[in-house]
Amino acid sequence: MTSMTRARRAARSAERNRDLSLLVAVLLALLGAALTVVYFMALQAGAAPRLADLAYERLPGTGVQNPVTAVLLNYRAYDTLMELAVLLAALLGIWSLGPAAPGFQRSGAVLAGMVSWVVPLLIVTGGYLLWVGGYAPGGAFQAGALLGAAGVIVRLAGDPRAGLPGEAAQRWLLVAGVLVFTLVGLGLMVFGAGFLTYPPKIAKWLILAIEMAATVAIGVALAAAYVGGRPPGPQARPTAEDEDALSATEPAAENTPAPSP
Amino acid sequence: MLTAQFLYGGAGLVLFALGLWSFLVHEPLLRKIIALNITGAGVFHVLIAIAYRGDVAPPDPVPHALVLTGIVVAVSATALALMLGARLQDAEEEDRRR
Amino acid sequence: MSQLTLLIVFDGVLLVTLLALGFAAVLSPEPRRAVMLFIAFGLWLSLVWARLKAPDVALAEAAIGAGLGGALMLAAARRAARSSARTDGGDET
Amino acid sequence: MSWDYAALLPGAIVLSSLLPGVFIFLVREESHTLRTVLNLVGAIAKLVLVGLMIYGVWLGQVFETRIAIAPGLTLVLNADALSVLFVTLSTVLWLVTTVYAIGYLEHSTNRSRFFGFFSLCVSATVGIALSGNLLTFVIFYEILTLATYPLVAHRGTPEATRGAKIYLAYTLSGGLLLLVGAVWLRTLTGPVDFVEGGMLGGLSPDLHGQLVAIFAVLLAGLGVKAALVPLHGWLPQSMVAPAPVSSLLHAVAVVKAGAFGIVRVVYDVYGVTLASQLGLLTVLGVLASFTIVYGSILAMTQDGLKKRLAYSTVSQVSYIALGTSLLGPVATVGGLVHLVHQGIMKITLFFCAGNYAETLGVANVSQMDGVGRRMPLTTLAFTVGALGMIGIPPIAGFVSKWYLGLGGVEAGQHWVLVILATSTLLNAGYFLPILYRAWFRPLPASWPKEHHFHTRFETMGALLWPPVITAVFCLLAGLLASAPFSPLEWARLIAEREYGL
Amino acid sequence: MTDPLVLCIALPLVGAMLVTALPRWSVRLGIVSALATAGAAVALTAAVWQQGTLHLILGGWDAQLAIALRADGLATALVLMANLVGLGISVYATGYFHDRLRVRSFWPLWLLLWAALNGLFLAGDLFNLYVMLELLGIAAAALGALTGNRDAVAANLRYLLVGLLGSISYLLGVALLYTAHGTLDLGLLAQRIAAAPELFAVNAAAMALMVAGLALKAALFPLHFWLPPAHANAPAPVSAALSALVVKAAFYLILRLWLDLFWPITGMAAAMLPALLGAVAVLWGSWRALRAERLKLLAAYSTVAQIGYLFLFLPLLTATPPGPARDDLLAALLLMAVTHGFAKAGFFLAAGLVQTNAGHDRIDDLGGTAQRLPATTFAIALSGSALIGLPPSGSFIGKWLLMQGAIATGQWWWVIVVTTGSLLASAYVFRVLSRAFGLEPTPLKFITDARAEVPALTLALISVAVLGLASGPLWTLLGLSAAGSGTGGGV
Repeated sequence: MTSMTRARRAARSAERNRDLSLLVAVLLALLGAALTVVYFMALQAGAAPRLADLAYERLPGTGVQNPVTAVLLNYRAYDTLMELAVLLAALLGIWSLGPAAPGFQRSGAVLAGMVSWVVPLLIVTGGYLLWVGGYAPGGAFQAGALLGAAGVIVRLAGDPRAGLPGEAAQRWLLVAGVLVFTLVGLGLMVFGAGFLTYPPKIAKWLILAIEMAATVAIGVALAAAYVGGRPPGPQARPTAEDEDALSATEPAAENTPAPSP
Repeated sequence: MLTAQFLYGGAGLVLFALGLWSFLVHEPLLRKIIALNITGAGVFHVLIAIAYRGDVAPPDPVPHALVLTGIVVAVSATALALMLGARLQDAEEEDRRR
Repeated sequence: MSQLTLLIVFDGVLLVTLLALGFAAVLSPEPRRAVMLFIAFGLWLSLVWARLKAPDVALAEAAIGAGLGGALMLAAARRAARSSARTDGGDET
Repeated sequence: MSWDYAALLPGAIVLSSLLPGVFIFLVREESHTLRTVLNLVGAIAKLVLVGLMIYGVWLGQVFETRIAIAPGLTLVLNADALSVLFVTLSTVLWLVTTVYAIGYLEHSTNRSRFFGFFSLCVSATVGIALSGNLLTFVIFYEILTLATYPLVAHRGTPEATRGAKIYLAYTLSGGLLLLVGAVWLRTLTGPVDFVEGGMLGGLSPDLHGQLVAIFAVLLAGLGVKAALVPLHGWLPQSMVAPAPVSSLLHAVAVVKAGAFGIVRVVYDVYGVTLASQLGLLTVLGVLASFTIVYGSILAMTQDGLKKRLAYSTVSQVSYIALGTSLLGPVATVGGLVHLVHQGIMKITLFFCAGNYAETLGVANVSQMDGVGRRMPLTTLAFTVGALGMIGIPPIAGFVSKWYLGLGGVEAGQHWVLVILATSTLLNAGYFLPILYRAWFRPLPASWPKEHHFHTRFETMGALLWPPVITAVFCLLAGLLASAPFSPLEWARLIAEREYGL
Repeated sequence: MTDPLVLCIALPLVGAMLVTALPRWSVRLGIVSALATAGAAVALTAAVWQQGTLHLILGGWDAQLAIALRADGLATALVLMANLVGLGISVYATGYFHDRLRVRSFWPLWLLLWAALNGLFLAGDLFNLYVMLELLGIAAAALGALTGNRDAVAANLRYLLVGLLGSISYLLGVALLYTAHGTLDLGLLAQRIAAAPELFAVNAAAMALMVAGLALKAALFPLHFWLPPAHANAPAPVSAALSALVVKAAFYLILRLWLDLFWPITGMAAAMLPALLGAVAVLWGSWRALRAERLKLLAAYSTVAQIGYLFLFLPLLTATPPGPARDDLLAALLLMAVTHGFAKAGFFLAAGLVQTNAGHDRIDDLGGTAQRLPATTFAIALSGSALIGLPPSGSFIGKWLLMQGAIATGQWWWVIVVTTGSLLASAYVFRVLSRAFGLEPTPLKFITDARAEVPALTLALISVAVLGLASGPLWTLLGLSAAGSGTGGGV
C-alpha cells in the first residue's frame, strides 16, 4: 500500500514537474528569441573587424606566428595565467575532498597492449603540438590535453596513479605553469619591461618556456583530476574511514572536551 | 558572411537556452552538469561565430583565445563539481548505512 | 549559385546535427547514454568550429571538452550506476 | 581644527571616563584595588576638568571640540550654559554612584565588566550633555543605550535578561525614531547645530508641516528615554538591575538624557517661539501633565519600593518637560532646575532603597516597618529625598515646583497649578506612608535577610555616605538656591540666554 | 620598477604556488604571503591616495588588444578592506585548523581565492573579469566544502553550479557587447556604449544578462537561496571570507558595470527593480536571521540582508544629480560595503570560536558566553552593532546618508525599509547577546585564545570605531568633493 501511495505521489509530482518544465521551456524560448533579435542587431552594429585587424597587424612583434597563440600568450597572457590558476584551484579542490578511490581492475591484454603504443604516441603528438603552436594550430592547451589523455588511458589500463609521479613531484609539476608564468612576468617587471611585457627579441623563447611549463602543468592537472583525489603518498592517511572520522569531528573536537551530545 | 555569423550564432543561442532549460528542470547532478556544459558551449559557439569572417578574411583570433580559455575553465569546474557530487554520494551512503 | 546552395545545405546539416545531438544529450535520462551523446555533441562541435576556421579551438574542444570532460563524466556515470545498484540491493534486503 | 586647550577640553571630559573604562575591561577580576583606583581616578579627573570648564564658561570662554567623522558629518562637543548644567550633574553624581557601586558590588562577580560599561555609560552621558549638534546627540544617545544594556542584564538571571530585553526594545526603537527625525531635519536645513534661541526660525512657512511631523518623530524618540506615557513601559521592567544601575538610569543618565533631549530640541533646535507658534508646546504640555498624574497614581499602587520609585520617576521627570512646554522664562527655570533637583533627590532615594535591600533584605514597602530605628542615617536621607519630592520647603523640590507654578501663571496657563497640586497630593500619598512606617511603626522581630558589616555604622561606609551626601545636596540646593553657581542661578542664566533677555 | 597593482595579484598567486609545492611549510609560507599581499594592498592604497586612479595596460600593447588593470578609489578601498580582512582571516586560520591535511588544503585555495579577489577588484577588462569570477567561484566552493561533511558538500556543490550558471550568463553578455562594440576594455566600452544610443536594446540585453548572472553570485533576493547553507556550513575562516568578501566582489562588479558601463542606459525603472529586491532581501534576510537556530546560519542570513541594503542605493544614485549629494551617496554605499566586510568577518570568526569552544553553535544553548568567552562575545557585540548600524559604526554613517538621500529624493519608503531592517537586525543580534549574559556555563571553562580572538576583535573594532569615526579618507580616496551639503558642516 505504501508503495502504491508512493507511486501515486511520484506520478503527481512528475505531472507537476512536467507542467513546470513546460513553463520554463516557453519562457526560455521567448528569451532565446529575444536574444536572437538582439544578437542580430549587435551583428549589424558595424563593429565588424573588431580586434581582428589590429591583432594581425601587431602579430610580427609577438614572437609567434599563430594569431591565437599570440592572443593567448602575449596580448592576453594575463587571462591565460589566471586560467591556469583556475585549473589548479579545481584540482586542489578535488584533492581536498579526500584520497583517490582505488583504481579499476587491471584491464585485459588488449588495452594493456594498446597502452604500450598509444601513450607514447600521445606524448609525442603533444610535444609536436606544443612546438607547432607557435605558427600553426596547436599550443600548450592542446598539448597538455593530450598528455592528460595519456594519463587517463594509463589509469584505465589499471595504474591507479595514471602514470603520475609521487605526490611531492606531482605538486611541483602542477604549479610549474603558474609559477613560471608569474615569475617570468614579475622578472620582466623588475627589469623594467612591465608585467608580462615581453621584449620582442626574446618573446619567442619566453613564450616557449611558459608554454612548456604550462603544458606539463595542464597535462598533470587533467590526469590528476581524472584520478579524482589526493594521490596516495607517505604523508596521506591510508584509508577512507580515517578521513571520514576526522571530518565528522572537526571543528568541535579541537582542544576542548566535547560536551555530551 | 553576416548570414553565416547569424546562423551559427543563433544556433549558439539555441544551445544556450536549451542548456539553461535543462539545468533548471532536471534534478540529477550529472544532467545539470551536462546542461551547464551545453549552455557554455552555446556561448562559445556565439563567440566562434562572430570570429568567423568569411572564406577569404582570416578569422578574429581574440574570440578564439577567449573560447580556449573558457573551455579549460569549464572542464575544471566540471571536474570539481563531479568530485563534489561523488563525495556527496559517499556521505549520503554512509548516512543511510547508519 | 549552386556552390552557395551547397554550402548552405552543408551548414544546415552541420547545425541541425549539432542541435539534435545537443537536444538528445540534454533529454536523455540515462546517465551513460547522456554522457555518450554529450561526447558526440562535443566532437561534432569541434567539427563545426573547424568549419568556422577555428582549428585551434576545435582541437582543444575535442581533446579537453569532449575528451577529458567526457571521460570525467563517464567515470561519474559509472559511479552513479554502481551506487544506485548498491542502494537498490540494500532496499530489497 | 585647532588643538588648543579650549578645543580639547570637551573631548577630554568624555575621554576621562572612556579611557579608564576601556582599561577596566582588561583588569583581572581579582584586582579589586586597581579597578577602584581606575574608577576613582576617572571620576575625579572628570570632576576637575568639569570644574575647569565651569570656570572658563563663567569667564566667557568658548569650549568646542570638532571632529569630522565624514565630510559634512561633524562630531561637535561644546560647552554652553545648558550643557554645563547637565555635565556637572552627571559628573558629580557619577562620582558618588561609583563609590556606592564599589561598596554595593563588593562580593559579586564580573565586576570588571560592570565597571567598564559603567564608565562607558557615563562617557555617553557627558557626550550627550556636551553635544553641539543633533548628529552628535544621536550618536551618544545610541551609545548610551548600548552601554546600559549590559548593566541592566548584569545579573544574568532570567528576569534580568527579560528586563534588559524590554529596555532594549524600547530604547532602540526610540533611538531609531530619533535618527529618522534627525536625518529628516537635516535634509531640510543642513547640519542641525544647537543654537541658543533655536535654529529653525528662518525656515520658510511652507516647511512648517514637515517641521511638526519631525517634532512628533523626535519627541517619540526622546520620549522613550524620558519615559513619557505611553512610552514608559521599560522603566519599571528595568528595575531588576542592581541598585547603582537604577540610580544611574533614573537620576544621572538615561531618563535625564531623554528629558535633556526634549529641552535641547525645543529650545536650541526649534526655538521656543517657533515651537509655541507651531502648537508643539501644547502637545508637549498635555503629554507631560498626563504623565505626571498617571505616574503618580501608579506609584501609589506599587508595593515594591523600587517599583514605586520608578513610577515616581516617570512622574517627576515630566516636570522638566512641563517646564519646557510653558512659554516664558520662569517656567523654563523651573523645568531646568528640576533636571538637577530631581536627579539628586531621586538618586538619594535609590541609594537608600539599595541600602535597605542590601543590609536588611527589605525590598517592599510593606516590610519597612521600623527601618528608621534600625538604620537612622539612611532613613533620614530617605526622608529628605521624599519630602523634597513632595515639595516641602526648604528642600530642592520645593524650588522647582515654585518656579513651575509661577511660570504657569506667567504664561497664563493656570491649569498648571491644578496639575502641580494634584501631583503634590499624590506624591504625599505615596511617600508619607513610607515615612510613617519607617519612623513610627514598631520594629519587626527579624529582617528578611540581614547582613552584618564590620562597622560601627548601620551599614557599610561606602553604602551609607553616598545617600547622606546627596541628601545634603538636596538641602543645600534648596537653602542656597539664590547663591551664585547654585542650580537655580545657573538655570536662570540659561533661561535668559534662551529668551534673549 | 615594481607596481603594487600587479603585486596585489601576483604575490598571493606565487604564495599559492609555493604552499602547494611545499605543503610541509604551508602555514609559514601562507602567513608570509598574506603579510606580503596585505603590504602590497597598503602600498597600492598609498599610491592611489597620492596619484589618483592608476591604470596599467599589460603587455605594452594597444589598450583594446591587451588587458588593463585599473585601480580607482572604489576598487582600492575594497582591495584594502579585502586584504586587511584577509590578513585577519589568515592569522585566525593558523590557530583554527589543526588537522594537517586540512591545513594543506586550506592555504593554497585560500591564497588563490585572495588572488582572484584582488584580480577582480583591479580588473579593467570584461573577459578577464569572467576568468576572475570563475577562479573566485571555484576556489570559494572548494574551500566551503573543506569540512567534508554532507551538508557542507551539498551546499557548496549547489553554490558551485549556481555560480557557474551566473558566470555563463555574464559571459553571454560579454559576447554580445563584443559583437556590438568590438572591445572588451571597460573604459573603451563605456565610451562606445555612451556613443551608441541606437544600440539600446543590445546594451540593455547585455546588461540584463550580466547583472542577472552577477546578482545570482551576489545572492540578491530571490537568488539568495544558495547562500545560507553554503556560508553556514563552511569552516569559520572560510565563512568569513565568503560572506565578507566573495559576495561583496560580485556586488562590486554589478556596481562597476552599472556606474561605469551602463550608466547612459539605466533609468529609474531599471534601478527600481534591484532596489525593490534589495528591500525584500533586507526584510526577509533579517527575518530569517532572527528565526535561525544556529549562530552561523544567523550570520549567513544577515549577509543576505546586508547585501540588500547596498542595492537600495541604485535608485537614489539615479535620482540624484551629480554633485556633493551624489558623492555622499556613493561614499556611503562604499562605506556600508566596507563596514559590512569587516563586521561580518569579525562576526564569523567569533562565531567560529564559539562553535569550537562550546562544541556547537545553537543559539538557544549559548547562555553564559559573556562570562566564559568575554573577548569573543565582545567581538560579536561590536560587529553586531555594526550590522545593526548603531553609532559609531561605519554603517551608521552609511545608513544616515542613505536615509538622507532617500528623503531628499522623495523616495521616503526606503526609510521605512531601513528602519525596519535595523530593528530586525537589533532583534537578531541581541537575541544572541541576551543569551550571553545568562548564568549557564557555556563553554565549560573560561577561555581566552589570543591568536584567534585578536583578529576577530580587531576586525570588529575597525568596523565600529575606525570606519565610524574617521570615514573622511574614503571620500578623498574616491576623489570626491568633500560634500557637506550645507553650512558649517565640514571641518
